[in-house]
This record gives sequence, C-alpha cells and structure tokens, in this order.
Amino acid sequence: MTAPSQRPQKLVAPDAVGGLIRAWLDDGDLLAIGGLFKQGRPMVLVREVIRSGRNRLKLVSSPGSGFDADLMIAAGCVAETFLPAVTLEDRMCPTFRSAVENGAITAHCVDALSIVGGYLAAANGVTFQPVAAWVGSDVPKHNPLIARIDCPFTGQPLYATQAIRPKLALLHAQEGDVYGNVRHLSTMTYADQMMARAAEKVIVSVDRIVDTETIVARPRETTIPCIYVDAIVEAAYGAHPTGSFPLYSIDEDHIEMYATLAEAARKGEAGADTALRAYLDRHVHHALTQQAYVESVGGAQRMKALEEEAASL
Amino acid sequence: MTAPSQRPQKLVAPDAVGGLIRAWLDDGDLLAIGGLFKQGRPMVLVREVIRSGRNRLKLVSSPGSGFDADLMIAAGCVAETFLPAVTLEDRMCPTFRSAVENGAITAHCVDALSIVGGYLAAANGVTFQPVAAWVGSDVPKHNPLIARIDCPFTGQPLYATQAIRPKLALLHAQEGDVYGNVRHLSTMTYADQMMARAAEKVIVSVDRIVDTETIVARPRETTIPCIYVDAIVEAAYGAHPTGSFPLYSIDEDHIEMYATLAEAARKGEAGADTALRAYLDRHVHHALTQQAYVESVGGAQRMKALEEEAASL
Amino acid sequence: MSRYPCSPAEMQAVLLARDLKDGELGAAGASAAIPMAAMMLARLTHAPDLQIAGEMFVNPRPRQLWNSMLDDRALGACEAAETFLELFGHSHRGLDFFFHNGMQIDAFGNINLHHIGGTLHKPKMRGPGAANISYAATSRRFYICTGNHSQRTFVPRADFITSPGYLDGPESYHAAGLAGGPCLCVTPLAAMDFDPATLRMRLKSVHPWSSVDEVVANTGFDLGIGERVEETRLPSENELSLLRTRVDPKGLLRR
Amino acid sequence: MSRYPCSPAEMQAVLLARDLKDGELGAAGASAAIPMAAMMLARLTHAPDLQIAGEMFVNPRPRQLWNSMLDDRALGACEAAETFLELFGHSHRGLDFFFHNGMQIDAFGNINLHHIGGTLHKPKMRGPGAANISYAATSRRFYICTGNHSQRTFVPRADFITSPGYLDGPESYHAAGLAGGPCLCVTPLAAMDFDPATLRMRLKSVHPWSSVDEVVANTGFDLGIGERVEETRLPSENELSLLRTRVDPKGLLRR
Repeated sequence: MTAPSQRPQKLVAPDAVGGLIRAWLDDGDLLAIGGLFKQGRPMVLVREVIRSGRNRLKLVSSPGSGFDADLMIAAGCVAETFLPAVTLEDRMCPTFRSAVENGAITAHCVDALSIVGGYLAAANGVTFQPVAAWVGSDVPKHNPLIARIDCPFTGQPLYATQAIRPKLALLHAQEGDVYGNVRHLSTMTYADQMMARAAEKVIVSVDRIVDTETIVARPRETTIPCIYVDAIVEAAYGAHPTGSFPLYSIDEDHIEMYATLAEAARKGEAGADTALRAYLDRHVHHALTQQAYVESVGGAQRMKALEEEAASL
Repeated sequence: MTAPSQRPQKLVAPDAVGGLIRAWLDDGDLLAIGGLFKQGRPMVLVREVIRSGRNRLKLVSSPGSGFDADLMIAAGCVAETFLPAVTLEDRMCPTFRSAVENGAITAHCVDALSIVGGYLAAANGVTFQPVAAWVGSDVPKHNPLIARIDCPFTGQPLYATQAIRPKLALLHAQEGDVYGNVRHLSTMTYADQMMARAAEKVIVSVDRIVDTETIVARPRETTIPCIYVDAIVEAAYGAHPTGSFPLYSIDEDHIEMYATLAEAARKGEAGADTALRAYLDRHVHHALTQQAYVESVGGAQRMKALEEEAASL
Repeated sequence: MSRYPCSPAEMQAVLLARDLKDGELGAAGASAAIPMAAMMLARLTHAPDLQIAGEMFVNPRPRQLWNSMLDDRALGACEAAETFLELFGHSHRGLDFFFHNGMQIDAFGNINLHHIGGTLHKPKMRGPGAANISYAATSRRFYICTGNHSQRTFVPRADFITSPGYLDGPESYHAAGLAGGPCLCVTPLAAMDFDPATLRMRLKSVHPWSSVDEVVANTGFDLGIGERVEETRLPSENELSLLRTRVDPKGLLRR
Repeated sequence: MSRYPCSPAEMQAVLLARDLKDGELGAAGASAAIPMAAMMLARLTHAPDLQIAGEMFVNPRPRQLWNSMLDDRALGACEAAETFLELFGHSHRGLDFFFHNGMQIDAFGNINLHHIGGTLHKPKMRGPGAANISYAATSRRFYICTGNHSQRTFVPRADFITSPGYLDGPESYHAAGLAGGPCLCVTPLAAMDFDPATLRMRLKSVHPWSSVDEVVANTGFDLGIGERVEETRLPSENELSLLRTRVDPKGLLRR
C-alpha cells in the first residue's frame, strides 16, 4: 500500500549549475564563497560563475580569502569586495592589489567580526549583531557595514554590524547526499555553516556523493543540513587548486604558477596580460567540464600526488 | 633532554567536587544546569549542589527543564528560576508548581530566545543579543531579562536580551579526557556548548574518561574544548535518572516514583512530606558516592535495563 | 469506543497528517506524540518531501512513538543534529507549520501554559511555561492539538497568553503585526477551524463517537455552530495501516 | 651566517618561545610559521600547559611547519575544532597573547596591513588587510614578528592602523581605552621591547650576526639606544635540538 518515496533530489548535473547560477544571481548581487584562504573553496562553482558572464558582483567570504577572489577579479566579474584579508599567505594577491590600486574595484575595509557578525545576524533572523571591539583601529572608521549603538542594559557604547544576506552562497565539502545533506570531513569548517544559514540560495559542490544511510548513521557530523541547501553537485577535486582535507592537499605549485602570471600582469610586463588571459581560457573558459579542468591542471597523476600529501599529514 | 609533559589534569576525584562547588558558587548565585528535559542532566553534580548546602540559588538551564529543577526546589536550594519550561513532559513538576503557587520561589517569565540569546551574548563577549520576536505574547511583558532597542540600520524596534553569565555551569556528557576535552555521543547536545562558553566556571561529569588520543583522532567531535572546562569528573550513570544517550535511557519509572511522592506532598497528603524527605535522604543526602547512589536506585541490574533500552533505539 | 476502527488520538493524528502539505517544513514541540505521528504519516502518504526540522534535528526516523519528542529516544536516527543556536534562527524565520497544546485554549486560539487564576507571581495554578513561544507568531500557521476537550481547557479568554493566536480578534491581531496563526484545532471529540472574518474558533467536524451536544457541553465558548455539522471522516485503511505498522507499532496512541 | 648555529628565523622562534608562560592561552594568525614554532617549542620546554586556541582549533599537533597556519595541513591533529562563531567570542574576550606581522610597523607598535601611501580607496600600494584585528586590542599582549627589518617596514608612523599598538603614545593609548599592546618585536636582526614610560619601541638585544649600526640603518625611527646593547642569547643545545627534531623537522625556518 505504501507508495515509493518520491522525495525530490537536490543533486543536479554538472552542466545544470551554470543555469542555476544565472537564475539565482544577477549582475551586481552579493555572492558568498565558502572555505578559508587556500582550503575548501568551491572552485568548480567559481569557474561556473566566471563562465556565466555575471559581473559587477559584490564578493564576501569567510574572513580569509585569496586565490578564488583574485581569479574572479582577473576575470572581470567583481566590482566590490567585503573581504577582511585577501592573500595567498606566501605572497600577496596580485590582481586584487592592482585592481584596488587602479580603482577597478572597491575593496571595503571590513574585518572578521563584522563579516562573521553579519552572517550570524542573518542566520539568527535579526538585522544586526552587537560588536564590542575595534578600539584604536582605523578599520571601523571606514567599515560601511557598521553603526554605533548603546547597550540598553549597561549604557555602554558599542558597535552594531548589519546582517549579511548573500543572494547566493557557493560552498565546498567532501561529502553530501542527493537530498543536500552536507558533511565536511576536514577539521576546519570555516564559516560555511553560518553562510549556508545566512544566504538566500546555496549551491554546494562535494568531492563525492554518499548514500543517505551513511549520513543518517552519524547525524552530528552533518555540517549543513539539507534544509539550507538548494542544489548539490558532485565534482571530484572540485576545490582544486585549493585543498579539500583530508582528501587532497593544496596545489601550491599551481597557485604559485597563477600568482607569477598575475604578478607579471600587475607589473605590466610584456605579454603578461596575454598570458593571464591564456590561463583563464585554458583553465576556465575552455575547461567546460570538471574532467577537462582536471586534465588541464595535471590530470590523475597530479591529483594522486595531492591526495598522498593530504594522507601523509 | 625532553622533560616529560607536566600538563596539569582537570580530572578531579568525585569526593573533591563538593569543595569545588562551594568554592565556585555562593549562596544566591546563578547556577546553570546542562541537558534538556529528561536527558543529559548532570544529576551527580546536582546532588552535590544539594549536599553542599548552598541555597537561595538562581537557576538557569537550556530552555527545557524538569526533574533536576524540581529536586533542587524540593531540597530548598532555589530562590528564583529563569527556566522557560519546567515539566516532566508526561506530567507537571509538582514541587515547582507548589513552590510558585505558595510564593516560596519566584519563577521568572522567560522563553527560549531570551535564555539562548543570553548565553549567546555572553559566549560572544557582548552585553546583549537582539531578538525580533515575541509579538502578541504576554511573556515579554513580564520577562526581566529584556529591553526594547531600535535597530540602528532599519530603525525597526526590537528587543535586546541581556547576556547571561552563570557563576557556575554543571554539564554532563558521555566522554571526556583528563584535560577536560568533552565529547557528547548523544545526537542532541542541547545548549551545553553555549553554556560552557557563557559561564564563569564549568564542571562536567562524564560517564567515562577516555584517552586523549581518541579525542585527538576526531577533533570535530569534541563538543566542549578543554579551554572552557575547569573540572571534569568521571561518574558512571552520572545523568541518572535522566538519560545519557546512546549509553543509557531515561529511567521513567524512577522519575514517576519521585513525581508521585512530590505530587502527594504538593497536595498535602498525610505523611507525604516525610516520604519526600526520605527520598532526598536516601538518594541524595545519604548516597555520598555515585556507587551508593546507583545501588539506591536499583543497582547494576536496573542500569543494565536502561542500557539495553538505549541500545534498542 | 470499540465499535470504531481507531482511537481518538489516532483520529487526531490522521486529521493533522491530512492537512500537512508536501514540501513544507515544520516541527512539533515537546510532549508531542500525536504531532510526530501526523508528520510521519504525512511523509508516508502524500508528502514524501515534508521536512521535519526547526527543533534541533532534521528529518528524524523514530522507530516508535514516545510521549516526549525532544530526546534521542524519540528521534531515532536523523539526517542532521542542530543546537539551540540554530533554533534561535528558526524561531525568527519561522516554519511552515508548528503544533501547540495548552492548559487553556481560548476562542481566538490563544494558548496559555503559564498560570490559571491569580497573577503570574501569585498564581492559583502554575503551569510549565513554554520552551519556545516564537513559532506561534513566526510560523506560517500552527495547529492546536490537545487530549483534553473540556470547559476547563476551552475557555473564552486565556488568563495569560503564552503563545498568541488571534489575540482578541481581527483588530488586535492586525494591530499587533501578527501573521499566520492557528488554523486547525483537533481534540478527542472534534475538529475546529477559524472563521476567516471573525478569527474565532468554530466547529468543523465531530468525530463519529461524539456529538455536537457533547462538544458544546465541553467547550467554554460559542463555536458558531450552523445547521449541519460534518462528521469527521474516519482514517482510511491505508492511513490506519501505515499508522499502526510504521509509525506507532507499540500502540502508544491506542492507550 | 654559517658560523652561527641557527638561522635568523630559528632565533626569532626561540626568542618568542622563551617569552611565553606556562598555563597561558594564545594563538597566532595566518602565515605564522615562526609563531607556531615558538608555541610548539614552549610546550616542549618550560610551558607544557600552554594552550593554543582562539583561532578555531585547540592544541594542534603539527608534524612539520608550513608557511600557512590556518589549514588542516598546518594544524595536524588537534584536540578540538571550533568555527568562526567561537572565534567571535575569543576575539572579544581576548587571549593571553597573539602574534602580528605588518607591511608597516611603527615606533608605537601599530600594525598596518591595509595600504601604503595614498588613501584607503586610492592607495599607492594595497596590502592584504587583516582577517581579525580584535586580538590586538583584546588580548593581554601581542608579539610582533617580521621577516623584514628595513626602513620600509619600520616606519615612524603607520599610514593606516590596521591593528593598534600604542597609537601615538601614552595619552592617545589611554584615551582610547586600550589595554594590553605589543610587548616584544623580533626580527632577523634584533629584538625590541617597549619603554614602559613612553610606550615607544626600543632596542633590547642584537643578534650575534648583526650590529647596532645595522639595526639603526634599517629602522625608520629612533630606537632609544643606550650605551650598551645586549647581544641576543643564542638558542641552547636543547632548544635547537627540540626545534629541529620535533617542531621543524623539514627545516622550513632554515630556508
């Protein structure tokens, strides 16, 4: 008598992601990118954003960004950033730097507490989050997200940081199921959970889809429950060249190669602009599938080396 | 050349807990109790509070309380409660009810958002948390923890709930190590993590101490890191008669037995007061060790039945 | 009642299940065996995509019913565990539906769980209070489900409004800025809904084992009863079979 | 420098390690190989109860050093993982110690990571910004650790104060309501501390491979140098052995 379950899946085919991005993100919208520095970045989705042709985007992330922001700026998608730190850690982000210096983008002066507080407020369903910090720094003098407020109990003046509700959040994790339950296997989970709760729409790339029964077996390990996820896509090595621990490590060589190209372009070296365009063509515009992308960055052999590095930690 | 690690342990002997409670909690202080309704209650620590002779305490918990609060009220320790719901779920809490009705205690009118928001503010290191709810209810009209505030961005009026910083939080989990790293194995973790971050001092009872290497093997599963814990004590069945899933289930029979005694006392039935005192003597005042307590409530056989019930779920 | 195929509690669960829609997101509170049964039954029948979340766990799979709801025992396995931190957010954003019970339920669907008689701090009878009062105001709608249909429970006006229904009617409801509200009240005797114009509770259908007279005699306010009152449609074979084999194999709702 | 037993970076790590106290709670930021080495070395020597926490992980056990610090690779195993939610709390309550680096470091220990020259939105050079600026003001003290000792880095006054040191001296520091502040600055050439009266940076000791003249020539402000300047005490055999076998087996600090 029981009808077979017809619960709809949130798993989407890789070639459907571009359409979802165009449907859920307009030019000029606020886009949130998961991960932190060189880990857990949904690079497969970031490349889709670039190919989607969306531009004048406002970018927000966890407090630490780098490669993904620099690439999107190089591709001309970005008008404003709300990123506390933009760095490749070993070196600065060349395109971010030149884009700010030549006025091509506006890099708003924000810090971790205003960004995390903004997600927290949005996730909590309120319009602001109190912050009692920032004494002495010049950052709050320029931060467009904050206001002064008095504590109604102590009378103490403090700051309020406004709710951040991205139009779309792109996240990456190691595992998820077809209904959109997501599980990070990495030790760090960054601000991904808060961003999922704060954003209007959420797309998650996972290195592998797992059976729902393995999710149900360990419910406390589900980092992002399905109710916050609008689409999930399977993309092996979807975070490359950033790391997806414990599955594969950061491809420092690739990031360094990119940074060297971008730094040469920043300095206006002869042919550098063309080389940076060629990078974007090869690894973004012409690498239309994740498989093609992986081939373009060294293929199975390179991925194996990154897996081995991650396993050895 | 390396000196052996001399990292001090936070594991304390069971007979040292009473002294810590007297050192960290004064008469009239705000005491926080972990768990929710009939699960995860640090009953072994609650009995120590009763034996410590502390009184006029103010009680706070997660939004759902019951047996532990009723027992502490019956023992005469409590002057005020900040507990959104006080119930045994199947029936009301008899002593709580009579103590409010006869004016022996003040039961403040609070709800989940003011309590959870208060912990969140304290854990966040700010003095208040915004709340945009409660329209139409009489609860906020009487809630002593809240104030009106205007959003500095939207101008919208909303509430602020003040930071709750308990003097001492008592929590229970299934596992922990000697340094105070705590791991819940239960699916629900209640408000325990927020309470640990909000309170000035934290004592945790765990059903078993595990090796630190097993903690390090799964760091994302550490629910309360050692930096928030001041003392940890090993007490098998330390949550009884509340449940400590997945290890042992709720002892509904014991709670029902207590509630029947307390209900008779509430109604002023002949001899009921004496019977309730006898319960307290037998299971609290005279059960000076956890082993003695377990014997007093049915011993190994009863515990085994509760373990089997939990395992069958 | 043995001539009827189901118990009153089973009838309540089936009535609630029928009203839940596929794709919705909702939760019950504590002490909510009937609402849990309703949600599970809806998933097994017309609403496979019903999402049960908002109270610290996502899509539980209980293997049997319990009187409690918010514990590991009553959840069984689930797809994700959240904490009170996330409940804070759900409480603000609301759900599609939620369930309430009350010591007092009044003509406008206001719920009282705090005190009967006296004042809050000098009550004649003190109730348990409510863990989370926000869903009443922030969810799209809520159900009222009680095991007591008596004049003691169904009163003209609640002594204290723990969770708001329609307050004192349309004017006060709109003035307060409320949205949503109670949509259906199921008891062991009958089902009531709310008049869209007056926002007052009204009799919708009477269970086969009861009568309009019995309902009227046990309700402390006028239920706006018209000429003809429907009889509640009993559970179908499929509904009852799924309820008893898959949702409530231990028969908690038949006790 | 081959006549010296250690590299400048190793010297910096050892100097910082010696200053950390047992039982303290602290963290480094991103790109913090030297601070990570200092904390690990302190735990292996005089501070077994040093707690490394505040940046989303508790007591990491890296198996080697990396230039980054805030990733699973650089953490190794750890006792607990937190998230940015908890970092929000740590940032307000502060730690015992934290570490900063800067594009510009000025005479009062102010740190600039935003821009050099021009204005914030029309900069001559835009820096990376800072993920978390709060620890500077809320932690009990902070260390400054940089691999560049040059007049470009050590400037009289930072063009932009990302993380505050002592601002423009005692008056402005106290007026701002600051507490804590920079306590020690270690570079490849020297160690500097701060004069308690003027709150200005001053030379404390010069590494054996450098000289007062070299330090002065590479610092853009007066270091209040007295008649005699101490030579930095080189790492002990035990310090160096632990650093190289247990903390930095791959020799990142010797590159």
